[in-house]
Amino acid sequence: MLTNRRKDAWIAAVLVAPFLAIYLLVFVYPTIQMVMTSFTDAPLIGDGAFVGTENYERLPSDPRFRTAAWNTAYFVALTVIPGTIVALAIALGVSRLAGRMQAAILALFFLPYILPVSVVYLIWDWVLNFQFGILMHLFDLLGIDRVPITKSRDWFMPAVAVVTIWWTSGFSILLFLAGLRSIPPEIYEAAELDNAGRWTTFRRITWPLLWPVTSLVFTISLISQLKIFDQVYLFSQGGRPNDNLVLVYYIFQRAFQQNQSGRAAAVAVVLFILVIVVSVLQFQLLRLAGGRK
Amino acid sequence: QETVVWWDFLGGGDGARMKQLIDRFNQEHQGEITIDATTLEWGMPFYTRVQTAAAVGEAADVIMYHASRIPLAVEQGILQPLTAEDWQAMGLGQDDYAPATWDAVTVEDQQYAVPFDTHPIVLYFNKDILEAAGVLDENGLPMGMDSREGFTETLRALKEHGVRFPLGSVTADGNFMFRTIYSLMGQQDGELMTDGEFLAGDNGEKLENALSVLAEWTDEGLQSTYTDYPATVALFTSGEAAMMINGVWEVPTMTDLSAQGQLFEWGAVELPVIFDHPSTYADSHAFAIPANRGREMAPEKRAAVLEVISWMANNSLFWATAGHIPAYESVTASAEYQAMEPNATYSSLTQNMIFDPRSPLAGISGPIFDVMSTYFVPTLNGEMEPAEAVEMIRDELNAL
Amino acid sequence: MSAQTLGRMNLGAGIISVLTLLAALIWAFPLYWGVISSLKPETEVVRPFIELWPDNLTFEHYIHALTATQIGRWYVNSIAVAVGVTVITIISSMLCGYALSQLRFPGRKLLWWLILASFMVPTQALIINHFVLVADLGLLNTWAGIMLPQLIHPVIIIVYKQFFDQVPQDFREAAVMDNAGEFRILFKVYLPMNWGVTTALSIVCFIWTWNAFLWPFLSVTRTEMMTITVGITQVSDAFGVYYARELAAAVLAGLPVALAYLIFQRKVTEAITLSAGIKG
Amino acid sequence: MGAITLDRVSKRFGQVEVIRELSLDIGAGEFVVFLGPSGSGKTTLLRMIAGLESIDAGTLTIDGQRSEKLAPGQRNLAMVFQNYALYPHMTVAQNMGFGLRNIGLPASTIEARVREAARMLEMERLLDRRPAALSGGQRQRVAIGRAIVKEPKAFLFDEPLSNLDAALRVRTRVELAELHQRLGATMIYVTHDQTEAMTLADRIVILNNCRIEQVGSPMEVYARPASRFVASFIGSPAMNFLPVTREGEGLKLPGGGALSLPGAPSGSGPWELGIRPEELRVAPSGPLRGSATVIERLGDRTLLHVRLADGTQVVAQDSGKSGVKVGDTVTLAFETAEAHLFDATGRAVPLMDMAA
Amino acid sequence: MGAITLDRVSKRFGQVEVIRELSLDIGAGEFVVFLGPSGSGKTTLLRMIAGLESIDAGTLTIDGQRSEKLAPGQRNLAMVFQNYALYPHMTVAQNMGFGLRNIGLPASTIEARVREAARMLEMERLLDRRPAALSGGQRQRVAIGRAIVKEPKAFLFDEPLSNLDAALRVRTRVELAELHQRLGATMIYVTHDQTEAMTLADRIVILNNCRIEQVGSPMEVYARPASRFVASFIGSPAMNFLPVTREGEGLKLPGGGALSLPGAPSGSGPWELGIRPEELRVAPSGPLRGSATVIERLGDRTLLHVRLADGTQVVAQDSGKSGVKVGDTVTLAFETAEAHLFDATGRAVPLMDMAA
Ligand SMILES: Nc1ncnc2c1ncn2[C@@H]1O[C@H](COP(=O)(O)OP(=O)(O)OP(=O)(O)O)[C@@H](O)[C@H]1O
Ligand SMILES: Nc1ncnc2c1ncn2[C@@H]1O[C@H](COP(=O)(O)OP(=O)(O)OP(=O)(O)O)[C@@H](O)[C@H]1O
Ligand SMILES: [Mg+2]
Ligand SMILES: [Mg+2]
Repeated sequence: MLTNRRKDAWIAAVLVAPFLAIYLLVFVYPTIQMVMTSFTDAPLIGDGAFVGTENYERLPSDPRFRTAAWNTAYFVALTVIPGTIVALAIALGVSRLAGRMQAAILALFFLPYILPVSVVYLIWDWVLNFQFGILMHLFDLLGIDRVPITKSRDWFMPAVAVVTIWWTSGFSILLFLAGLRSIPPEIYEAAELDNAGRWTTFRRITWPLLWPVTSLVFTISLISQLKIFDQVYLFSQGGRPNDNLVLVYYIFQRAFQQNQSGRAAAVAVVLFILVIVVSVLQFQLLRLAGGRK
Repeated sequence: QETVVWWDFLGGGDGARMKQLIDRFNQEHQGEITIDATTLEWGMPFYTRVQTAAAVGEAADVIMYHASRIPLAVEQGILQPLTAEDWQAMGLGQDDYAPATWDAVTVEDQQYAVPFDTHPIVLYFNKDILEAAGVLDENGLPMGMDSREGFTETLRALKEHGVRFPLGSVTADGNFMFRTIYSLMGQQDGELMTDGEFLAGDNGEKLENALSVLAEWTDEGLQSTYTDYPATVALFTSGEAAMMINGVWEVPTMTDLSAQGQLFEWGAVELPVIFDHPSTYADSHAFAIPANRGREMAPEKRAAVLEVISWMANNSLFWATAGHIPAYESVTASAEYQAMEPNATYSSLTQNMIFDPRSPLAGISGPIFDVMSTYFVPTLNGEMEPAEAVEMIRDELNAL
Repeated sequence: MSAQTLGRMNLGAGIISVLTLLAALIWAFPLYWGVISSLKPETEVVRPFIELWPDNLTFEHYIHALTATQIGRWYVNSIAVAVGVTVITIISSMLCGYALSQLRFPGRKLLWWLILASFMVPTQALIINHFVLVADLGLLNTWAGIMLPQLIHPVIIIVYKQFFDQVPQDFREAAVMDNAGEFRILFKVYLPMNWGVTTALSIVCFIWTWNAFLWPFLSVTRTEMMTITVGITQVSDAFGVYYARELAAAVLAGLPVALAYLIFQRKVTEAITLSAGIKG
Repeated sequence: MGAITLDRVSKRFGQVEVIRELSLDIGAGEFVVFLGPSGSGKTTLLRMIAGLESIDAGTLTIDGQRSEKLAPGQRNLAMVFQNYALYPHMTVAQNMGFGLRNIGLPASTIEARVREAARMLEMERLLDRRPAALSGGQRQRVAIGRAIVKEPKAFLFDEPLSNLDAALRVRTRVELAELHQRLGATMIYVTHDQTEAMTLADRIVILNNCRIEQVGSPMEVYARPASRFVASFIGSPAMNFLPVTREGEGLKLPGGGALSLPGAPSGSGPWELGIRPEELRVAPSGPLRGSATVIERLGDRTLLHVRLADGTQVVAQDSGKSGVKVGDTVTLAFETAEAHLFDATGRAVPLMDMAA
Repeated sequence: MGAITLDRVSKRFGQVEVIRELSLDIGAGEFVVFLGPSGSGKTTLLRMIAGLESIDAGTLTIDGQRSEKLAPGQRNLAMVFQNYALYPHMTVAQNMGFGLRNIGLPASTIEARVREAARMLEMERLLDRRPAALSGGQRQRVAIGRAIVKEPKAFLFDEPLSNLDAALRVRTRVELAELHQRLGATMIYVTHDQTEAMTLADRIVILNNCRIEQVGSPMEVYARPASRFVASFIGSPAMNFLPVTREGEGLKLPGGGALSLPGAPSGSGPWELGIRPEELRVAPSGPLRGSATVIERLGDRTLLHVRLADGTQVVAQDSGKSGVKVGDTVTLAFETAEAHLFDATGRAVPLMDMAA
């Protein structure tokens, strides 16, 4: 196309400017600041003295940091793979339905995803309430002992994980459904004519063709669960042993409760790098795994 | 016309009383001063918010503060000291307060807040049930209030009588249980901090004793487990729990329900003596003026704030209907106050009150409080051995 | 494979459908339970039975939440912030996406990579410096302050770029032959050609912002400036110790987005799939 | 092998009955083409035979076996889909072997059959490729290969050429015809392209509105269309239709001309007279007269678009060297034997062909 | 109005020079078709004229004005795109008026011109519809209408019919021809369909590999192709090519036959002899002999695929009623005057047409 490069560049500059300004202010600048803060002993507001890499050196021997890292990993393990499986199963079920029925059922599964986390918390806190929660009434009916689900140490993280899966699956379900819909129906008809049974069809047709979506869902949930904070924070109201301590929570405590931004920033940098490394790595891994199939 | 922005954390029945007080103040000061009040989530959320807000100059003009937390606040530079002129302007002074109360707001000879009340915890009981179970004595008080064995017997009797929870405890909330446990430590003269060391000597054992009693009750099914604050109140008021350990601030809830005819006969007494002698943990609500970073307070505003505090002190008799014990002695000395029920029933405990250690590490949601309450929930609900909990607590406290 | 008739296959499919339906009902039950509980009188809420329908339906908790608390004010805050973020994000992303898609300019590749890379970055790690930044700008406790760090959604740019990429080049050329300049092409041809994309992106952007918790929770220290998602869990005078009131507030907080979703269901699903299509 | 009989089969989608009591016999080894416009039910019929759509009433017999209740896989038919429906994640060999694996044939048999089919279709080099790495024509061949290895009772094709470009379509058409001659298998082929139908079919089944309009060999349907629909659908450029009424012993033509036709059918019409363009020639005298509006030179022949006096447009075919120019007045003649007459309902009316 | 001259224009994409010193004169009011296979540069050339691609060297003159540096909007040409590029959010009227609004014409003028164009194209009823509510043919007309209202110096079409189905394509082709007659405007039309080119063009420009192979009227390129490429590209079914060598005074044909040809060109070949299928007829005796492998009956004519003794395949055209069956041995004859001879480079070699 006949274009005038200089004029294009000017127009582009005007078009890109608003975003770029926000991007620099809200993203690039704070990132640089974060790294710089992590080398100081700054409080939340105000400057601190340069302390070199001290904040980083303390991390390996900081039991709370270790707990936070461990709990984060635990939470990721509890949510990512189970969440992916749950979403896939639901999507497979929903994809068999048609028309309005499908839309309605999908809406039921998806609705939690669009709710604010605080609403999710209030609802589940009520459902799981040890005295009045409906789940406990159900346990009573079934003759199971009541379990103080969000209050006990063993159940806390799994409970938050279940709520998280319930809350976020809608998104993965949609992606899986889109993936399933993009498999042409003729492929299934061809398989039917090829005498493939239900299981063969799933294993040899659906699963391999869905692999790109599966790995996408996996990646997205891995990245987002590494950044877990909201649910854990809300469910820990009332004080908890360290079983609630995840990385972002730890950053929050150090910076906002203990007024130690320097130390918090060091953890933030670690988290920052962790998320990037993990997402890049696993994206590559999944691609390899998919490619070999 | 001044607007005084006010933050507190009064959520329950006392919150409603405070609203009435504020409304009255606003009415009496129409055209001069308006209080613009909000109530934030109690505990860590409240203090985190105050702390960050003050750091960026966004805190309220006057805030309610736990006296126990004042040393920490002073260290963080969150509060403005009250000058002699301030006291004068308010018409209040050292003489108006009990020495312990005065000390609680003083750090290095400098006052940082105006005490408003002291608020211990008490034992609420359901007279109807206790009577039916035969554990109500001739004075209409629960039996077995003088020993561990005695009180446990009372609980067992209630259990046998078919009561679901003889004792309602806020076992799901370590923050709350700090009060009960600290009280029980006090009954053994236990101390948290001695010469900068935590749980030194036999103090650890005393903490363990305190935890054991409660854990034992849980084991025997005498106490509600994993119960959060509203559930505890609901269990008691619905008759599922025969007794309840809770703050005096729940008194208005009971009186209100009684007034509506929706409640049984009830009473409140000082905590039972489980160990050596009576002792009850108490803290004090006080009014403080935040040191808003980078924001100078105008003299007019300060005058208005002082007027608010002073007015509140002078009208704290009404606050007593919220269960609390007013800090202003001319109020507690009044005949009206002396006649109030059920306050009179537990007024004896004022002599047995103990406060937090005076340290920046102490106080509601302070580091000590935080560490300890963290381990209470698993211990009180049978997930963790008291000895183990004491061990963890000692380690973590000493790492602070 | 064993003998299998059409009829038996249909039966199998039917069982799966019924199971799916059951699963959906169980899945959505907590929502139902939350709503129903908020419609019961407080005394009924704590009754130790499963009661799927209230004996006495009451709206008292809603009335309380709406009249006796600041929830109205939080609504205004939430709406202002969500609308503000949506408008600014959509406009800036649209312009940027258009430039990336249709214009050749120095630094285009670099910018594109930056945007793609910022996907992976956890904004949660930046909370400290966002707080400092917003405090320095004096924007804490203002709508602008709540909005500022939320103004970046690289996904939206990417979706826009892809959308513009997909518009057949012919339209652009037809417009050029028709003497239209760059801005006319964008605003008169490309955008109106498919408002659907903009609507869908606006709706999800609105929902995301409405639902945001961490940043509004940190950046607002005054109750009257809170968004509703933060307010209902951070301010206690609102509800006291009443379960049903809390649930009523929760329902009120979730209602706008839930309604938005139910009305624009197709758009929302479209936008979600759009926004994910690129990450793979 | 592979005779297929449909006996009064019906099909409904929800409330709508789409196919109603349709019967059809297909002989073993026959190449039958379903031809019809879009929405005429060709695909539906084919899928009913394949088992991909259920048959609501009536019977389907394949090779003497009642089959309407059998699962698709059990009917032992092979289908080639319009977009081929190759499994994108499998190699060509895996694609072809998938159906055989599912019925548990030993690997060596599968291998042998796949090789054999690949040899026959000259695509041995492609066996290890994925479909994405194939051209349209190659994919088409893989799809046919996948059908061949199953050694099915019949092959079903649903517009298998419609995704190919024009040149390839012609080439593949010829290959398909040769394949049919070689295999001698029953083939059912769906298309809406009349050239494909004419060139491939042993018999053409012409569908319209989900009903059979005519069944017959290509020349039959071309030369003796049973209805106006068949006549208009077959042949390119399409047959001209002229509204006619009786006049005395003959027919009155539009634009004033008349056709003496001693043995014209009884009744007074109105009818439509159908004449194919290739039967309309420029002649010194004739019953039709009009002016040429557009001249299309195709090289070997020339199409004359002629507007008759009353405005009716007709197309006539002239030789490649035609001298007619736009605006010229031309007279057109035709053999009455080659004309067709249709009544108001579109049914063909026999014209006495001894006349004229 | 609207003479267009390209003088030694060149175009490169990155490193690749695509068009090299190409010259072409298009007269005012002429209908010129660019014909060629995919990738032959038709679109590129058209877009260079339109201004959508820059011209790297050479000059473009439109109506006597040097235009290669003008912006597309300033050349006052109108283009009809392959998929019409109608703005989906505007009504038909808005679509047509958009270009006029952009140059700031008063609303009344726009309105008038749009009405006039709509009247001419018989789509006044459609003016308030959106493109989505139009059929393919109607969209096509709107696209043309959008071009007409601009009163351009020339119309440029890039395969405007390729998205229409076969029947509609034929109809629209005729409409386009009529429109050209009515407007008398210069039109440049790109297609790879030889039928379209033959039927529409005043002159055809045949492109291959981005070079001009031949420019001429339809009958010229059909009857006297300048190269083997042109010969093979024009005519359907395609011309048969037979490798021949000199033998005495004549030519030796594949399969053993010989062609006596007194005035055959000098040199010994090898050449290729080109004969169109329609010139090859079944005859009692003739120079070619082979067996029929596939018979394609098209109704009015029949295509015979014949394999000669040496394996060469040729296609011959017989009448619709041909009695030849697969496997029959047929003898084919042709008029030498209709045969073409091409040398090894593909250039046409004149055959003495007094011979034979
Ligand atoms: N799944 C379905 N639900 C409802 N109606 C259908 C369905 N499939 C086909 N039909 C209807 O059945 C009729 C026949 O459709 P079919 O697909 O068999 O036509 P076709 O001849 O194959 O057309 P095409 O040439 O467009 O492929 C049409 O009227 C169509 O609308
Ligand atoms: N933007 C471009 N960049 C590089 N090469 C191009 C570009 N556009 C076209 N070409 C090359 O120029 C040559 C001519 O392409 P053009 O599109 O003009 O062919 P065409 O005759 O229109 O083909 P078709 O019939 O497929 O439309 C081709 O070899 C093509 O690969
Ligand atoms: Mg079909
Ligand atoms: Mg092209």
